[in-house]
Amino acid sequence: MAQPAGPPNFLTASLNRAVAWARTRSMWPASFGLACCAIEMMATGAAHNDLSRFGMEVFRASPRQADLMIVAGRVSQKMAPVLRQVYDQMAEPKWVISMGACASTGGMFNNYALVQGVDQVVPVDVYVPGCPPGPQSLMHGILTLQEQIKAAARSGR
Amino acid sequence: MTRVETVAASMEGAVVADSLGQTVVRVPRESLVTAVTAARDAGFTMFIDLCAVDYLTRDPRFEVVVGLLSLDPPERIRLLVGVPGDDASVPSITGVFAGADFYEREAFDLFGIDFAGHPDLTRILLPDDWQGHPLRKDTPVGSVPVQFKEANRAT
Amino acid sequence: MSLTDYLPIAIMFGIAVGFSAVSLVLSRLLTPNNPTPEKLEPYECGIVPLQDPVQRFPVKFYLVAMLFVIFDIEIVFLFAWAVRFHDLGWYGIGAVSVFTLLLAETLVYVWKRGALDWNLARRRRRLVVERELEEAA
Amino acid sequence: MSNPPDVVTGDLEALPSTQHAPAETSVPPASSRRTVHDLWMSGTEAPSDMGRFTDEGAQEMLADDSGTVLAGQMGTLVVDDYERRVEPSGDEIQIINMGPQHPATHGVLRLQIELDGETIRRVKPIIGYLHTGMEKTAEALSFMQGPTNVTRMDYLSPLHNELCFSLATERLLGIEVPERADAIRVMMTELNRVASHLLWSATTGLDIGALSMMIYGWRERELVLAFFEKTTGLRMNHNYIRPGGVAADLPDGWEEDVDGIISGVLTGLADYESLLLDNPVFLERTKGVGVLAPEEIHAYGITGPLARASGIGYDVRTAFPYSGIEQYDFEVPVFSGGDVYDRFLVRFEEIRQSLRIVKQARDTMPRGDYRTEDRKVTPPPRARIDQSMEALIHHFKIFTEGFKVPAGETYQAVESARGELGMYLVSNGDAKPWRLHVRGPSFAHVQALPAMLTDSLIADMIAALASADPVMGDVDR
Repeated sequence: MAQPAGPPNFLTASLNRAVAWARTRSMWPASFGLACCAIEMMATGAAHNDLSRFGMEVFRASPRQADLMIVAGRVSQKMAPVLRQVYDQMAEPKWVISMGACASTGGMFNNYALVQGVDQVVPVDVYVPGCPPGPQSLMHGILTLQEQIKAAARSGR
Repeated sequence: MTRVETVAASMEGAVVADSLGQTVVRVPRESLVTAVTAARDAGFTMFIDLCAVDYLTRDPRFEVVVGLLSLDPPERIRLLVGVPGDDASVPSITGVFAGADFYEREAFDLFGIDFAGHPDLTRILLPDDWQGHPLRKDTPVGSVPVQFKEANRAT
Repeated sequence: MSLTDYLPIAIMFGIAVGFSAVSLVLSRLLTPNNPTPEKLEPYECGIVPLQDPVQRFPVKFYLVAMLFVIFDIEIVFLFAWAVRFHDLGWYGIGAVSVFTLLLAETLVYVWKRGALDWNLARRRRRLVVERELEEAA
Repeated sequence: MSNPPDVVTGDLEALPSTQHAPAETSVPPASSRRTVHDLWMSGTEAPSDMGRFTDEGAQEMLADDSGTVLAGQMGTLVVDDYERRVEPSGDEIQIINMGPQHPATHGVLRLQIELDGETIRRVKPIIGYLHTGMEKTAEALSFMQGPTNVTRMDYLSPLHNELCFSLATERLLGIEVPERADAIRVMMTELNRVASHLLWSATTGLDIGALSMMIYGWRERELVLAFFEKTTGLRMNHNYIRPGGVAADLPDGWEEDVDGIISGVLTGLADYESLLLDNPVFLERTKGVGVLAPEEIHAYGITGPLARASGIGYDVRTAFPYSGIEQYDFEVPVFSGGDVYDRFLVRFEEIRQSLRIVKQARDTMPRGDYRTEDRKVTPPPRARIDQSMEALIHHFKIFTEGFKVPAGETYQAVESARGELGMYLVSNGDAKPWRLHVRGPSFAHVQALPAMLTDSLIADMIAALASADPVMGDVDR
């Protein structure tokens, strides 16, 4: 966003906050389901504990229309460049949630095949613990990300 | 004489054994294709599994294990083929069972066993530029050392 | 028919243009804009494309586009009739039905020629053939 | 009944115990099309030359493939039933990627498709995007920790993986599991089959266009997952079925939960069947689509609902019964159409049959211990540790080094939701398995995709691919 010059006065600060409010209220996740966490991500999106309360129930397949990438599952060495390519093709502003232990740190598979933590490939904003994290913990991660965005807007980043 | 004995009898050098209740036929490497064809004609028509094992210090170092299944009287057979470590090559059975294609590519990818006669023997699970064959016993697990202890103190 | 009768149309037009103008300007102002080389590349499910996609699309796609245009324009002409169909009475219905019949005739021609059939069955699995014979018998 | 070591696998005790020294990651050097992403810490701006390409040039489909490779990609390797071979006109050929990140590939499967207009001429599946090296990790974990690793392979039916690993280990150990453990295992795995089929019908309904299936398909599955969470502690990846029995006994009041699941799933199933099975659009999309011939099923080793929809009634539960499943009576649904419609029918009927088994297991659940008495395998109850020194020694030994499994090799198969899930387990007398190979049913199904998908429209291909129910954890391991 064109960064208004000078300290955040009333006009530009409230614009920042308004834009941040608009962005957090309907972040569309890019469906990057890899392994077991993808099943829990789909369960979060389904009717029982649905994501549409946060305006996020529509999982955009193509990165062009998505502004949040939930890396749900273990990232193998063969998949890392693909993950990086999809991340690069997402439009700004974009955020990344690393869902589950395998995405965040390689989890229980400390071996040749997995990237030990997806932050070696893409910048991650929120790490959701769990293996797989339940729908409630994923939603908690999403709410934390929304707080993060609003806090960043308040501080005029 | 059960079907397994007829299958074994039709190949010289085949030895039938019993491993915890399951019939196992050890087959010399050269007559693997004839053994699989004989098994299929004897009724083991469904190809179930092909995998490799690395015994590291045993004389034929590698072992290719072919699992077949017959449906009407439900019965399983397991063919074991010893493969020496230096020239790890086995005749491919994709001619007999088309389903062995991916299994042989996986055995090649993770163990480095060459399957002579396979239509396109390339890596299947790892990217092409991967050095080495990870499931061999002399390859380390490849784990990143986890620095719990040496993590820098909060200065 | 003084000019004021056209006022509502002008307001409608103004709102339409205004809405699109505002949304375009706002998005131009607020959205960050840095086109990186990766973003300009075609999206191939995450795989980096080596050669750019084939430009020559098969003719079937073009054919379907033409068929759509024909039948879409037909509906536009029906609008003119639909607004005043009370006053036009039977004469109107006659004219429109001739018009529609002509177009229906083109649909039948196109159907018979097989332009709508996308999948020239080159491979009919034995199970499918057996099932159809079963159902026929 | 010891097997003669020299014939079967040679002298296994002589093999060195596998103490892998933790070594640096052997990061493969970069090559032409692939630069390995270096360590890049989050928060900082990404270095510009991040990994860009992925080097599977050799695995990709070539424009001029020929011979058996072409026949394999066109799916005519086993049964060639092309009525009219139409040579494609040169200019219209497109090879596109239905790649790893695609909503309709049910995971990170990559299909390279040669398109002749809208019709698919040939398909090449490329897998490996979820390869987690689980078989290598299994060699570094003890038998006690095995189920945690194995349960993450086929993440739609984790309990089947654990059951297969536990049965294989118990056969090598030569121990028997008490009746109650067997009955709990059968009931839990059948509930897992119900949950997996419900998820499959939801995602396949979504692929075919019945969006309400995706929204409501999960409703009944949550019932089953709630029971799993109550019993095993986790919704997925339970590590509940372990060598020697199950981890914990059933919670109090589990009978009412199971009754609730049975009635809930049956009413839900009735809704889905009325929604789908007579819907003309659904019939148009699924009849005669993605057909598999019996010869292909034999050649590719396809088992499970796919085989039973093409007339081959092979079910591991009836052919090679395990865990006392032969005492429950249930039918194996077999249809002969071989297309997506019959796969729906098979899976819906299997949900009913599994619920019948669950009902019988619930009514005749035997009393007794849920773990074997053999203290060498199962840890002693927590209270006993404070009282007896021997219990403390057993507890310590099991949880530090794990129990030693006598040398030998065995193949154990279980009927998972996707087909025959087999495990070839070799032990050299150590506390860690020497080799564990998992024969995933989806691996065979992915290999048979060209036979199902070629010469159909892209929309039909999506339906056929979804009906094969490939789970990539099962394929790539």
